[in-house]
Amino acid sequence: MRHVIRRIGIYLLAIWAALTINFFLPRLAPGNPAEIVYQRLSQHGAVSPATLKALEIEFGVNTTDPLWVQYIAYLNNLLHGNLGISTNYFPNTVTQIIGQDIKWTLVLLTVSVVLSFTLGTLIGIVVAWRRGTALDTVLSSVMTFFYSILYPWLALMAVYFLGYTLGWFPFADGYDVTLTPGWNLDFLLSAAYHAILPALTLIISTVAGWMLTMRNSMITTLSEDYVLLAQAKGLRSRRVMFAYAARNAILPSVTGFAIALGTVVGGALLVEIVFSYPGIGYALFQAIQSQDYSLADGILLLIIVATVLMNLVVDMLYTALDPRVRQERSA
Amino acid sequence: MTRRPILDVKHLCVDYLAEDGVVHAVDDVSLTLRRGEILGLAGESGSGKSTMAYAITRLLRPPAEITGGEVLYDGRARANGEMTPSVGPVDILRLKPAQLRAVRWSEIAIVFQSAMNALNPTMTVGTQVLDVLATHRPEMPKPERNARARALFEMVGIAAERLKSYPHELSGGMRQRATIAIALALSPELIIMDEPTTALDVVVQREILTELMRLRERLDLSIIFITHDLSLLLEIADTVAIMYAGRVVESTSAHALHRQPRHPYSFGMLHSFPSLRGEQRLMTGIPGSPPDLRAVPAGCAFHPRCPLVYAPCSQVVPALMTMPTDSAAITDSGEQSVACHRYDPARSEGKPLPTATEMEDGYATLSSAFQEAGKA
Amino acid sequence: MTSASFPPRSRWVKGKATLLALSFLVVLSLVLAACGGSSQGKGSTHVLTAICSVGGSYTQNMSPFSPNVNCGVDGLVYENLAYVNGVTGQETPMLSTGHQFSSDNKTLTFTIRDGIKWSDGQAFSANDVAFTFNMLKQYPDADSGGLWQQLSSVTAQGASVVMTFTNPAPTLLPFIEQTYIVPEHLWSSVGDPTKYVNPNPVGTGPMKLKSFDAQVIKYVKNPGYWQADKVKVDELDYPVVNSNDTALLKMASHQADWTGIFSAALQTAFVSKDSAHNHVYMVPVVPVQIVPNLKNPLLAQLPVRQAISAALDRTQMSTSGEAGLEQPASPTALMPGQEKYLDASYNGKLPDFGAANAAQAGTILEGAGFKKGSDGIYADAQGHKLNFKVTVPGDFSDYVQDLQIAQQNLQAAGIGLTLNKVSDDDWRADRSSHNFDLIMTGGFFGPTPYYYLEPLLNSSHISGAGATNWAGWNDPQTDQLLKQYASTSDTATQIQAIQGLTTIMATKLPVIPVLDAIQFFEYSTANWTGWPTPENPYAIGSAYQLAAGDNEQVILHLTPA
Amino acid sequence: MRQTSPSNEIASVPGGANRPALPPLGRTYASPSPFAGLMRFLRAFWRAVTVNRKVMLGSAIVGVFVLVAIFGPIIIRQNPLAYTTDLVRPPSAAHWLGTNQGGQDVFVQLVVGTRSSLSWALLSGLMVMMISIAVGLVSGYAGGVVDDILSVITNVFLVVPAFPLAIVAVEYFSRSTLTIAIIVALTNWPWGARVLRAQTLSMRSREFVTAARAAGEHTWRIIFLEILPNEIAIVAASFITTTIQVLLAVAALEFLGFGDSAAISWGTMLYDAYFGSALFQGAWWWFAPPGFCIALLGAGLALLNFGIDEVADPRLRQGKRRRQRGRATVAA
Amino acid sequence: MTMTTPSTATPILEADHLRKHFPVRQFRPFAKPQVVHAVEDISLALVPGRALALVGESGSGKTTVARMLARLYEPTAGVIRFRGRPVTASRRAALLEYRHHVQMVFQDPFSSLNPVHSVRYHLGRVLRLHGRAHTRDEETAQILALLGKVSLTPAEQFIEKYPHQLSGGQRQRVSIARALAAGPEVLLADEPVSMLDVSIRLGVLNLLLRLKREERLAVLFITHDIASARYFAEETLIMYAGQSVESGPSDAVIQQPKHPYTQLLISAAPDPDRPATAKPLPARGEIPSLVTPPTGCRFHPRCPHAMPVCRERFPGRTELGNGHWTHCFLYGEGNDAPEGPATTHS
Repeated sequence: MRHVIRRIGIYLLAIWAALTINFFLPRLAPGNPAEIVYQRLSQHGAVSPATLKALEIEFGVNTTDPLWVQYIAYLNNLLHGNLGISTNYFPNTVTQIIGQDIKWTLVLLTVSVVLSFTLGTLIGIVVAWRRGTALDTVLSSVMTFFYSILYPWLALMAVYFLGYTLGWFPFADGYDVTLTPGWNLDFLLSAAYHAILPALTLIISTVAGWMLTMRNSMITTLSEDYVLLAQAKGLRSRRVMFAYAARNAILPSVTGFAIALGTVVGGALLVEIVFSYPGIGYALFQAIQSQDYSLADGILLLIIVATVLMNLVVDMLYTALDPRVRQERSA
Repeated sequence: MTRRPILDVKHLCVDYLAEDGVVHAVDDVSLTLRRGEILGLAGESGSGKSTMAYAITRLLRPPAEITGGEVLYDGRARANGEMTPSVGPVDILRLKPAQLRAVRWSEIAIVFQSAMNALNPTMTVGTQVLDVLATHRPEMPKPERNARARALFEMVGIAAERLKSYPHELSGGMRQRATIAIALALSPELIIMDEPTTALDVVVQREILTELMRLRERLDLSIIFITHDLSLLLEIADTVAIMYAGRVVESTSAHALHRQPRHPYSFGMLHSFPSLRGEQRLMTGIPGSPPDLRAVPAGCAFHPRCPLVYAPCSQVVPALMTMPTDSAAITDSGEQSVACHRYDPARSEGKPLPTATEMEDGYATLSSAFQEAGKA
Repeated sequence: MTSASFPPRSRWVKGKATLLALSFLVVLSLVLAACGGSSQGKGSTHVLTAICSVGGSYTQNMSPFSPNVNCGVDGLVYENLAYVNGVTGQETPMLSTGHQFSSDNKTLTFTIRDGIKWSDGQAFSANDVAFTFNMLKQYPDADSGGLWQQLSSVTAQGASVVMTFTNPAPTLLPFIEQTYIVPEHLWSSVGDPTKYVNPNPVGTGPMKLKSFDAQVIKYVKNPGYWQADKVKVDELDYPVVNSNDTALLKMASHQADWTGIFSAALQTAFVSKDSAHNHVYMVPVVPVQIVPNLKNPLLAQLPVRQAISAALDRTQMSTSGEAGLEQPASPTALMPGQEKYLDASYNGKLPDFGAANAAQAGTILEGAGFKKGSDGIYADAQGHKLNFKVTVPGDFSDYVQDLQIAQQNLQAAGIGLTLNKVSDDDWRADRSSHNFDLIMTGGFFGPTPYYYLEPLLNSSHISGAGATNWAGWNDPQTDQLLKQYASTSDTATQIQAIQGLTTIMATKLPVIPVLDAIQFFEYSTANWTGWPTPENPYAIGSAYQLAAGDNEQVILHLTPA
Repeated sequence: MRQTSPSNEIASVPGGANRPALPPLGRTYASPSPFAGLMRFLRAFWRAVTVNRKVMLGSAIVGVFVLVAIFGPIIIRQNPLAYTTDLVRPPSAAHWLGTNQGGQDVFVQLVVGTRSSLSWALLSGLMVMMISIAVGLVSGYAGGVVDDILSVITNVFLVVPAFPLAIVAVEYFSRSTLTIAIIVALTNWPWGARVLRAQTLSMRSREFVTAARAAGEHTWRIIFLEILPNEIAIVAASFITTTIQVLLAVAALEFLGFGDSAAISWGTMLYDAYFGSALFQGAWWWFAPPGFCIALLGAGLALLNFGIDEVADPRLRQGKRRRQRGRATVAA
Repeated sequence: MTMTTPSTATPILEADHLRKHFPVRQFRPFAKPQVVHAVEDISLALVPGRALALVGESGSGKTTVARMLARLYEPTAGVIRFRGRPVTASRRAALLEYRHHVQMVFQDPFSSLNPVHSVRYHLGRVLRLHGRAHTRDEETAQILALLGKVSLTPAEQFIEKYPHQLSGGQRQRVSIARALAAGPEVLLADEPVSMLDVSIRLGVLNLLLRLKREERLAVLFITHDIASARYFAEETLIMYAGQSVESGPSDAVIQQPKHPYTQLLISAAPDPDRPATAKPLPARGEIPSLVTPPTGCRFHPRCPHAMPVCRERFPGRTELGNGHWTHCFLYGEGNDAPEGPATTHS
């Protein structure tokens, strides 16, 4: 448990660091984003005092307050869930926009990340177990190529060939827009059907990493004495493969999983662009394109916090998986 | 009293496929273990003793490969005919995977050197015991299995509550006891122990050995005990085989070996352990280093370090031969085999059988020759 | 366990599991595909699918005065007093039946159409019109046309609305006509209309909101519409797409009927996929131009601007940079079809710039005393080299490509050009504050070229926050001509003024026109017919509405195929 | 990457013998004369490259790209941005990989773009390597409070998602590859630092380090001349991994239009192709090559990486399976 | 061959009441800091030309003692005296000067040489650090001499070799040569042969014996093998869980062990010559945790003769004559009570 508390401490620090980066980015940047936002808002008419105040705090303009006062005000704003006002979707707030888009990203990512991890890990286990066979050679080579494939490239190919040319899958939208969103079967099936291609490409581009990691880890584990002993004990292959070898080999993968989450969240952006899939990543891209700084910052913050939270979950998982961490090494 | 052999290893060969050719890790090794006895296998690093353990249990992994020989195992006849209906010995190397799995552990168990590495760190030791029972005794009801696990732990001197512990929560000694408990789970006939106590401190080592000797009496176990510590082996083993560079150079009863080691290497080894008692004298040891298996000297692999070396040694590999009967007067228990040309009437070139004095003086000369070379 | 049976059995089990998993996936895909396929059918209601927003999810903004208003609100829910066709300049009365300027052009009276109802059943009246304009006075944010800078009062008088101006303002008419009218009974209490989300919009237009979702906005036919018999569109869906390519794919596969996006692949990826149904109709609207900063002493010299203009390969820019969709501009900055604004000397034919001519550029420069340096760049007698930076928004990829071509053209003519790629906002800010050497930009659009020329050339727009005379063109003759146009409602006098202005454009090059910007418009006749065509340009067809009311006109003309 | 002696042959002491992580690369480190040193280096380099099939293949792929990056633009001598009137033409003798929307030669762009893509990837890889070496070694060697602080910083950076941060930062600062490279470097170092720290920690307890301390060796020499050379495998692995990361990240950002579109690189080529709707015009020759090159270079780097892993950890080596001569030797 | 005459010569290196506590690193800001009581009150003296064997099981603190003497660890308490003068300064120059006299040989020949450096580098660095070679030629000559001294011949063949090209015994010889390179008077040998193959152990041991004699080295010989202690060292000090339990001339300690722990240790050692009648002593329990060590004599939980007093305090030293002494209440209260409470723990 002490391990988890320690990790939580680190994550809190990470979140704090993220907040602070978010606070300082616009202040460090050359030029003054706040000016731009302010100008743009002014073009639409007089800015209300509250909006102005929020902007000033957000970007540190038109204020003689010392930095730390601004910082406190900024933190206070965040504490109240106030991420500012989107200029792009004015008068909607950043919180509203995020709230609207996040569910899509969350579902798509969770499903494909979990699937990819599971699939990659399973393939890695099997391939390591059958090391040196044709299966291993073929899969390892193919996966090495896919390991560093550029995601948008792969996705566009999928959109064009599987989606457009062959027409097997829809190539845009989160669901068939003629349907009414809600908890009805038609909509859910449609949403699932629309998620196949984005998820598939996401899985293909990430599965290689998990597979190769797991393969290496598994091979290393397979040479451990306890695996040899398990074989000597006459246990069934599957038992040896999973309970003895894979159970231990997966530990480094789990750590890697936590680290990779950030990358995966970043990948969401590309998925959503290429597949015209609704979600937070595309919103970030749009926000950047149109210099909607408050929205971009808000989403970045959210992504960091989400990554941190997922890391925490993975940490707990790790703790549950490894009794040595669970019980804390005593000196 | 000669008992029927339980394990008969004949002309076993194991090769390692290295990048630059084949390495003979075990080269034409034959051993016999009699029921209820302890066969000690002694040797230095690279002598092939651990490879033997893995070869007998068919646990070798690439790049190691068995390239010849037989491992004849003659277990007790099983009423349920699980393994083999015939009472005669079976060649473990020819068993089909399913048969092999049946032989493993219920007949032959193995204990590795490092218990830390031999126990699955993410599984309680109890589960690792129960695993064996669940696989091989599926008919046994669960409570009975649990009871068996508890009994096993108590048998090797660990409190039964420790079944719930993970390996890292146990001390080195307890871990090794736990692996022994796992080895005993199915009351196998034969246990192969690969340096089971080397990683432990002397006091713990002694405790475990004592325990082991007690269990062996009680359970009528046959044991192959592998170690580099010859002095320890002499205390516990019935018969001893000494390996050098993948071959057995001498095989005899522990008693005979202690009294009169025949092979110059055995002699040198025995005289490399400083003694706790008796007169203090400068010992010479064996000069030089054990050979690199990738470049084993021609002929007798030991000849560059041997005090008795003469012409044939660097040309012909000596075979392991039973000592001529006329020397039986000296060996009062069992037969004594040695792989040295000096004991082979056909090759001894008229030289007499080597004596302890000759070997001792030879080593002294050889040693100072090495020293001289050193000072030059 | 027997020795013989186990291994094969395990292999079988494994194989079976894999097979099972695979077949499950296949079945799942098929089921989903079937569902997806079946839902494509649209039944007996006639649904029009339009794409008018590329980029992210919708957030609800249904006030026509919001800067980020949702598609379909303008024109389909809310209407304006009259529609002015941007191509033909023809006027169609809508909520008004007509208007009348007083002789001093300081009073304008609209006659309001009778019998119109708001979609909630309440009657529409002149009071709503007066209310709307007075609301704009109260909330200047919403007055994007700056009407109240010249209005002094708006009052309802029976079925008429009377507007008075502080000075003659006939050029304000299109802005007044294009103002969306909102119901007083609902809007009198909403406060600032730019910040009002207006979740349940009530208008007079042909459609009314069916449902709002972040991914799709749906409208249905408004049965109480005053021209309901003309509306054949039962439902209008605006799905969101994230990229132009996606929009184009949807168009090509008839998942959408109507849009207005840029794509270099229009011909290959859209039109040629189904040339019977897939069409494009691009209306040139205003020139894209390279604006010189006339405060730069080099660029202030006419020969330099002429040399630059002469060196540009507008054909290459048209074909490579704009995929052949935009044509080279005329020196007069007039669009094809606007020949009536040409000076008589042009014989009614729009002049062109001709092919790129580096030699001619060199002659012009040498004639003006410039000498080519060893680096191949011309410099004046004082040694000031003709090296310029051209500012461009980095994400306007076609502009960037046009300018990369220009860079090579100018290089050949001895003029150095470097691209200064900036963000959109910096580009706008630099443009207004004359912080550039050269800048590439479009212009303003209106029913006559006046609405393009006035902001660009009037010396009163040189400075100030939203300055639009980006070049800094300060010419009394130009100002005089502009004033001549603005102070009369006599069309002939106005045409005369524009003729003078186009001559100035062509001869003095206050800005360098490059290409004719077009309003992109792609449509499919697979489901709907009656779209605007070159033969019947009743509106600018783009689903992205350029001027108020175009979309409404399109809806009124469409019939199911 | 940790190994304990698997064969127990030398084991008379708990813990087993910790072998060096890498079989030393021969005599690369001490060179009596410069020329002999060079020859030794070349020989050692050749041996290192041919030590393993994966390394061999990986170095071949990466080597080709490096050569193209260095010499390609010199040999080609053609302006990759030169516009022609041959628009969107399929591959032909005149244009080996066809032309794009601007009539620009795709092959020329591909060759010229190699330099930019590769050099940015390597540069950021280098930055990452240097940061992770500094943090990892200092943290691992110094221990105590220094280690605590550096570890916390490492862990914090470890969870910050690089890609979104890079996007936002690119917008705030400037749309240049340098910004991307810096951000990617700043967010990618913790992985290497963490591994290096762990390795240094274990190195520090190795007796040769203690021996150097007992001999009175300078601390900086211990860190950089005793410990660091033993971690070359990890340094190389982290360098290569980062290089792949950066290659992909820069390309992805350029694809989104956040790069410097005046410079030709694989990412900007993809950007042009994407916004020029290359795929939908059927212009595969415009779209496919840059993506393929990225994947191929990435695969080459990955192979190199896996190869190094195998060299460093013999257990990962592909077991050469000789057809068995009539004997069952399977362990399972 | 070792003469067991009691030492009359002046010790060159002495340790008085050395104590070492390592703080336990933990993440618990409000808890009381914990320490590992690795070494409690050890005193010893090293004499030129003679060896003292430090015998104990793993965790007995013997290596910690050696490292304190090598000044790799700073003692928590106690004094180290070199040639009668306390060694306290820890400035680099002073440390280097100290290390010039006191050198260490490590246990593991595989890890004590840096795999990336040649034999030349290993020896040359020490020579240069200690100012014994300034040019490359000087260095080469010195290295060749050192290699000859440790019987690595022909030395020219070894000078450019890398550790992986050497066998275990050769590596250990290089290690010894490295220690000699500083020209020390004291050699701290931490289990120098325990990781070597049996057949080559004696070679290395004999080399050390020769060096001890020829170079008049004062040797601290650390081992867990009591038989080697007898073979190599004139005197033996037995340690248990950080405490010294018995010391004296090696033969006396081994032939007539007084402390119950010494007796246990000897009875457990492999000994083929042990009379069949001699049953090994029963042992119970294991070496205790040094974070929370038992009070008093740390052996008392395992001691068959434990008395209540053993639990309360650590017995003082009882002289048994001829330099043989023990800390055990079986032989009286003992004088020379240890400094301060030896049993503090938290």
